[in-house]
Amino acid sequence: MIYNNILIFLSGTLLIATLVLVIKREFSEWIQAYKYQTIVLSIMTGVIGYITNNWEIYLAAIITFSLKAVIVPKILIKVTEKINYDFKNETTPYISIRLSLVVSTILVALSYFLTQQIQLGEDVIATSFLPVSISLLLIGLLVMIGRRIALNQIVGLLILENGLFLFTLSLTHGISLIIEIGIFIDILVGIVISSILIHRIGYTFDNIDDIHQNRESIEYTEEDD
Amino acid sequence: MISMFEHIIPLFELVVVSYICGALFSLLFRKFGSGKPFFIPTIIGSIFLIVLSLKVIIDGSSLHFELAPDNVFSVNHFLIDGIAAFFLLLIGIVSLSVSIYSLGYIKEYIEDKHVTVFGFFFNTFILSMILLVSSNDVFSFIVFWELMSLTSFFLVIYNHENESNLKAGIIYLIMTNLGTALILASLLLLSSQSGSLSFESFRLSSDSNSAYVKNIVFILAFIGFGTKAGIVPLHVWLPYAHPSAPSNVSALMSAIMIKTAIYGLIRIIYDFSGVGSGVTDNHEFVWWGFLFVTIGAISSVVGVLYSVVEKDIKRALAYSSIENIGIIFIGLGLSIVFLSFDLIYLSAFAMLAAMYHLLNHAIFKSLLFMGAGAIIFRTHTANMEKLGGLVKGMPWTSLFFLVGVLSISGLPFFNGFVSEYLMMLSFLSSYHIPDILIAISVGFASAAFALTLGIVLATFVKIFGISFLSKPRTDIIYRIKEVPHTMLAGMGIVALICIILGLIPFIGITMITHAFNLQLPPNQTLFSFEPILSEFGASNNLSGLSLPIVLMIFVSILVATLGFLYVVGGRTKQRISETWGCGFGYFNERMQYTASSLSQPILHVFRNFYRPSLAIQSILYHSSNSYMKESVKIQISNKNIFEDLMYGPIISSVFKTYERTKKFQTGKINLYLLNVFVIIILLLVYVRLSP
Amino acid sequence: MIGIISSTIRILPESFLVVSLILTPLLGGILITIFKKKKLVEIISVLSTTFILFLTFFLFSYIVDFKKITLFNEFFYLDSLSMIILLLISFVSFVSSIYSINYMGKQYRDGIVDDKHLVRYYQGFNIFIFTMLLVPIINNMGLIWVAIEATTLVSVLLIMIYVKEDPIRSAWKYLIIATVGLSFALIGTIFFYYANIHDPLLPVQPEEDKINWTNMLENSKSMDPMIVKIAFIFIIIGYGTKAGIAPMHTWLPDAHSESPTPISAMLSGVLLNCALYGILRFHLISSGSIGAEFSNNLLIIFGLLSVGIASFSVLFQKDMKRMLAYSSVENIGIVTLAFGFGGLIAIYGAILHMINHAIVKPLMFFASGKISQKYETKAMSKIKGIVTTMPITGIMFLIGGLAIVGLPPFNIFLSKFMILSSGFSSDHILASSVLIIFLAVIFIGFVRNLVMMSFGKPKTQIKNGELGNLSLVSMGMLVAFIIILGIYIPEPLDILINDAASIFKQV
Amino acid sequence: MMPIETSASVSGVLIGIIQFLVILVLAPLLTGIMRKIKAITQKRTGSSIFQTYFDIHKLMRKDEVVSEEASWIFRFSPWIIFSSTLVVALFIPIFVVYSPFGLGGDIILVIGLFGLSRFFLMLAGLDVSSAFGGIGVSREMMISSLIEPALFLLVFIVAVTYDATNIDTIVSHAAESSVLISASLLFSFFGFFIIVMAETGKIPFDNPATHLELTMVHEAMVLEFSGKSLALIELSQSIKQLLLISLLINFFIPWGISTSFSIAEMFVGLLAFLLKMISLGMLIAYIETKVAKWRLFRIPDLIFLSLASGLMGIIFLFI
Repeated sequence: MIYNNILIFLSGTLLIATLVLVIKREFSEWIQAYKYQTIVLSIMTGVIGYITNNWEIYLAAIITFSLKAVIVPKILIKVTEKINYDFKNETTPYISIRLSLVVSTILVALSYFLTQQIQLGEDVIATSFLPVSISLLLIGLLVMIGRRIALNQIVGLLILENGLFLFTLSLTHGISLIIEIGIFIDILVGIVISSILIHRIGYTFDNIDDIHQNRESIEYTEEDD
Repeated sequence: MISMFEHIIPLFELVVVSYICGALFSLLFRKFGSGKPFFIPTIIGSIFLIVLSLKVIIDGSSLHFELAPDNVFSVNHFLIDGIAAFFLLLIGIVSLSVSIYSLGYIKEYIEDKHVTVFGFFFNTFILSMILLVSSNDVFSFIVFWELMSLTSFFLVIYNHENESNLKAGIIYLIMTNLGTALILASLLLLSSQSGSLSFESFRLSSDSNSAYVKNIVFILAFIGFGTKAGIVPLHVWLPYAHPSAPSNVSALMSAIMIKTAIYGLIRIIYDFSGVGSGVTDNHEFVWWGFLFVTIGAISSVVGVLYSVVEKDIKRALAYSSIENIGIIFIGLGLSIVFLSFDLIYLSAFAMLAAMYHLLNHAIFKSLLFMGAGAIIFRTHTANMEKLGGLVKGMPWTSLFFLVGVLSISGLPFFNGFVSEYLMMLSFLSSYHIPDILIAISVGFASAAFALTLGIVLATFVKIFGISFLSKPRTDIIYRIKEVPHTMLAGMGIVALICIILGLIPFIGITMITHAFNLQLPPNQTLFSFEPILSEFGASNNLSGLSLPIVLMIFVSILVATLGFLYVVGGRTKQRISETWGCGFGYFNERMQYTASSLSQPILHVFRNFYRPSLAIQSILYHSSNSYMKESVKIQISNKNIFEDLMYGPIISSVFKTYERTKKFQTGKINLYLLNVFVIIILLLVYVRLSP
Repeated sequence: MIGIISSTIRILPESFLVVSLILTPLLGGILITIFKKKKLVEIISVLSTTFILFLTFFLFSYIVDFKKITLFNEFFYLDSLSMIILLLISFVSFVSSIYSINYMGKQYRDGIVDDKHLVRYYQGFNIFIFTMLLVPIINNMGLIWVAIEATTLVSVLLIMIYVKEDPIRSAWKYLIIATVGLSFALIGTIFFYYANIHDPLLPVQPEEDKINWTNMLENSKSMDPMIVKIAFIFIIIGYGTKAGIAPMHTWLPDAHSESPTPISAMLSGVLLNCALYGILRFHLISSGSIGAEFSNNLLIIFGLLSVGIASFSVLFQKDMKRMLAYSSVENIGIVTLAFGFGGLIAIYGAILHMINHAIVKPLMFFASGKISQKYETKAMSKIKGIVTTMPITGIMFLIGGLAIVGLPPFNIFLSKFMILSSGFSSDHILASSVLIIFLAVIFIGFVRNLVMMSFGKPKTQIKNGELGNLSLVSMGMLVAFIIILGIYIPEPLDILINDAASIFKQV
Repeated sequence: MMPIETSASVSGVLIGIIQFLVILVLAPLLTGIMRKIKAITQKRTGSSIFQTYFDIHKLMRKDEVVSEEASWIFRFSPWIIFSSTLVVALFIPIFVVYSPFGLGGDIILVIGLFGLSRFFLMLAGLDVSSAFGGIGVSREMMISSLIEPALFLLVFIVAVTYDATNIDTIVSHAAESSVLISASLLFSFFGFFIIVMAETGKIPFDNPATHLELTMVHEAMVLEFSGKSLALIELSQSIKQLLLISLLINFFIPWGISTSFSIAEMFVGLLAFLLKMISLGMLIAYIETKVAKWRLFRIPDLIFLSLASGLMGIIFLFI
């Protein structure tokens, strides 16, 4: 099983790329890290394509590379150009970077633990990539939970999305094309919409914490007619 | 004669149709006949209802009806048995007199734009009560129960522009809904045992239910129906809702609506729980009766204590309803206690007492509320401190009101006396109870009962004395006129019934025995009243000396005295003069005792209960001399211990729960995501670890 | 009556009906983009929804007779359950489109939206309908996920119509949380798919039609129980987030209260049901595979949690539309719970409740939209005497409110009663009792505010009078349904619900 | 349930009427005697024991002054008060226990009739709208509402002990029984004595001899009555006093009372009754001289004492 080592090596690389993503604070640095992660992911896709000998997966690899490593970073950089520095850099996250690294490693362990019971049979791709993809999902969610500024929610979301992609691919070896295209379009539109929102947030709010304002506790008094 | 038409006239359908007509006419003919279309169908319907229920009671057979086409539950059968007929008769009598009364009373509101709504809800309210009492499955019972609450709620907030009425309505609706939730739970629990929603199946399966289930059903029903009945401490809505409603509605609510709760309890206890059927060990249910007696005693004392210090007539009457419901509960409780010791005749006797009191309360409380309505109709206030001297302007109203007052005070020759007599006899027979502890507790309850009666007398002396007698406290009363004839007729009917039931209790007793006998299968001898009927029955010797004869003796003594006095004393003259005012020259209405000062000694005696606080504000002529005062304002306010000690903590704990749930809604997207994160990890770990 | 119509329409092939059903809103969107005139745009949108409604009725008569429709090599699959969702979508979007004319017209006159945004609103409205229509008729579970995700994106755009702080804030939360949630739903879907194609002895063989619901249901017996369990957890959390099931409901009060009123109505009335539809489909598969107990328990727990949290949140609520949004959480919770109870009556009740809620909640939102336009506030403490200022709206609002707390003779009482009685009779006595308590709590919160708003003395500066007649028409239709369904369930609907419930029974 | 004697005869009715007349005649005398005893114990001469008769006779012939505020209630109430008291008098045994008047002789009806007369007295007090009326009524409201439960408990004990609510049956059972068949009767007696003191307006409860606003209860209510009305009120007050005392006597110390119609026994019964009445009157008068009038708000303490002894009695009844 020559693939086994390659696959494990690749999963390790992906996890490292993810951890690098987790420690980044500045948005521009982060975009770079995301690019690297996506490139690793595209390579993995290619390998899966090679193993399963399925042309659709090659196509998916190309699409992933062009969409996530090229278009999405471009859009995000474009959108955030004019945004205030405060809105782009995580200075005081809810969960500190160190802690989130620790938690991330725990989550990786947890995802191995959780997927252990699933009987995957002889499928090497699934056995090596499924835990990784689940941990990517959880880490993505963790990043979203831990980061204060709105832009970094997108960071987490994108990690999560990558995990999702890997998950789909590793488990099904290429779901039908129409679904994949649907998923891609959804992601793209989602990113576009969130960029628009980020843009609006950028000029509507004065303070980053405003996004967290709580409607529930707003008191209606007689004076504010 | 009635049974002749049995097959010809579909009475039940006619009743329903008349009330529906009333509701529709109210919406259609606002301008026409100044409110007559609202109530004339109601009057007709009530007469049909009285005939129908009398027929069932006299014939002694249950009637089945089907109304609507089948819905999803395909259970819309109505059953009128003896118990239902008894309550229907009450509804019929009260709604008849109240509708006649309303013909005149509606003039107070006829100018309102939304008076049509009043007529609509008035009719639907009564109709929903009728159908509630006749319903024979859980679904229709709950539907009509809710409809009854809803329609009465709208009637309570009829004068909705007044904020306090709105609050009263909300409290009412909330409390009644909490009650409904429990009732629903108890009925559904029963249905889960019997496997069907129909009451018939409850009856069939009543013996097979375990005592555990029965106890849960009972406690749910007790709290649920108790809320509607207004027992302490679930009574909080009642003193708000009854005064807020227009008086004819208060009459309906107090006289019959809260009785439907008693109806429900009787159904659940005697019909669906198999108590007294001989199959289950009755002794297990002694605590039910004990609970009834305890809560009843507390309710009656608390109700009357609040009633006696109240300044607002309608609020005082509302509190008095709590008291009377308490008395009815005591009677029911005694009946259950006796039953659980297999003292079947005594149980029947206590049941009779309770039902007689229920009947009486429906009659005299509707009379009193109508009387209060008549006062408000003319003076536009229910505050006793502003009334007085009405007896001169409104002689008939005051006469009828006096009848009501005498009845509710339980004085001889009026109906209240009969039921209180029966209650006292039930208490006296408690020495048959073998369990010493329970017997002694019943003895204590009898003390509470007697205390209630004592204070009731004081309350109604105060109500009648302050509002009808003495010098008018506002100018408007000097020019006051008697209320329209229709209103007087409405009051007159129930006043007459008060006297009839008071003088010839045989009628009421026979009716109740008939009605409640019917409910039992033939092999049971639970309600047979024969042994005590001789107590009042007309017999040919002195031991059967009945109330009419005592009254005759009373009158003859009166006449004899009159004669004697004139023989001995000779003719004397009467001189009309000013009341003696201690020699001061001018006597005015502010020198009289007020309603508050009249009840002040009682307030003082029970000050630990009322916890009154006194606030004195005095304005001085000059700040240097604190003895020369320009005016002094004294405000006495009582703390409501139930609202402070019981409902306050509940509300604040609910508020705390709200604050806790608000933590889900912090506005921070991170925490929102954390929810998702935590829940997914938890579930996955659970599945991973579970075999 | 329906028989006559259906026999005349039977000439049309069902494939035509389905395709035109999907294409109509798309076409509407395109036409709106072309014309851009306010009047024309309004007419187009009403026409498109009317046409959709008609088509749905024709399909309805098909379904009642033939129980299911399968088209284009099983690409489209309609059975009674999807028909119910379809019916709700088309009906609610129809009334919303009528209501929109008055509502958005007022916003336009007040200068809150300009021409550009008005056109964008109607475009979005039509596309939103399009995406929702896809959900119940597609057989492919992957594509259903795509469609549901698409509804999120379109509805986010619709919420963002108002360029103000609050809408942006809530749109952002909605987008992020719904996307995260739906990602989990996708994972669940893939897991199910994997369970379907997976055979431990053979290498994985992707087959396209194995992701179809019909196929999954057929093969559900042979699925790996462990995978199914994990998959269903992902599904219930994923779609549950979208359906507003607690504790993932947190985005909902913000999003539903800040969007334009007709959209709130659509979100609450239909979109939640669409997401729930996703859960139900997988619930069926999971029940077929590992028995109903696992998924039933999950549904009961989540349902109760939703009702509980929503009921206490409503208690002291100050914002009218937020209160309604929480009430949506509550009702979705009840539906979920009822599906969890299982049993024919419970599921009948659940479906009925779904329908009833989809009728009542839009009415409440419509009325509250008009009320807040009239009083220029959403704060309930400032709203008094609606029945005096706007008699018809006020009475309708009152009816809606009384219906939603479950008072007879309105429709929700019926479904709530069915659910409760089935809960008691199906050994879920504890859950049902807790439900009764929560319902009482929500009653308190809701009714207090409802009564205080509807009655009382309004402030003097507010003039009496209704705002627009068309909106009254749309609300009147809803009120009519509330009362009719409260007393009597029409036979075709009864058949449809029974069929849908029997789908659950067969598994 | 309650054993009721069913035989009836003309003589029964006759005896009832005779006893009634005896009460009517004796009542003012009792008042006079008690006043006299009180005067003697206070080292005064006091008025004649027949003074009450003279007073009533004089009042009957006087003209009446009626307040202009008064309504028909005020005019009627003396008659109602008097009649209801006399109806009670018809049913209460004095020296013979044979008047099975069924419900008429029922102790609960007696309480009810007393209630009726009190009710109208209070209404009349309020009707004239004088402040005195208000004072009297408000105090009477307090006292009577507390007396009622105490009285009922005491009656409860007696009725249960002798197994009847009919007064005559109770008395005949009591007369046949030995001394103090139950400890609870002692409590009942004690409580009943307090009640009698309160109801008849004796010191420490009330002092009808003075017209002092601080203390008066009964006199304040009847302040506006004059002429025939006042005569009726005074007379009914005397009768009520006698009735209560005779109830006390016949319930708790009934021995000597006649249980048949033989003239001799009846004579003995009458003598025994007079003796017991006078000694009880002396006791009361003695207490009145020994004790000072209590403050108004301490009166409930005394009544609660009676209530408590009633409750104690009930406990002893069941143990």
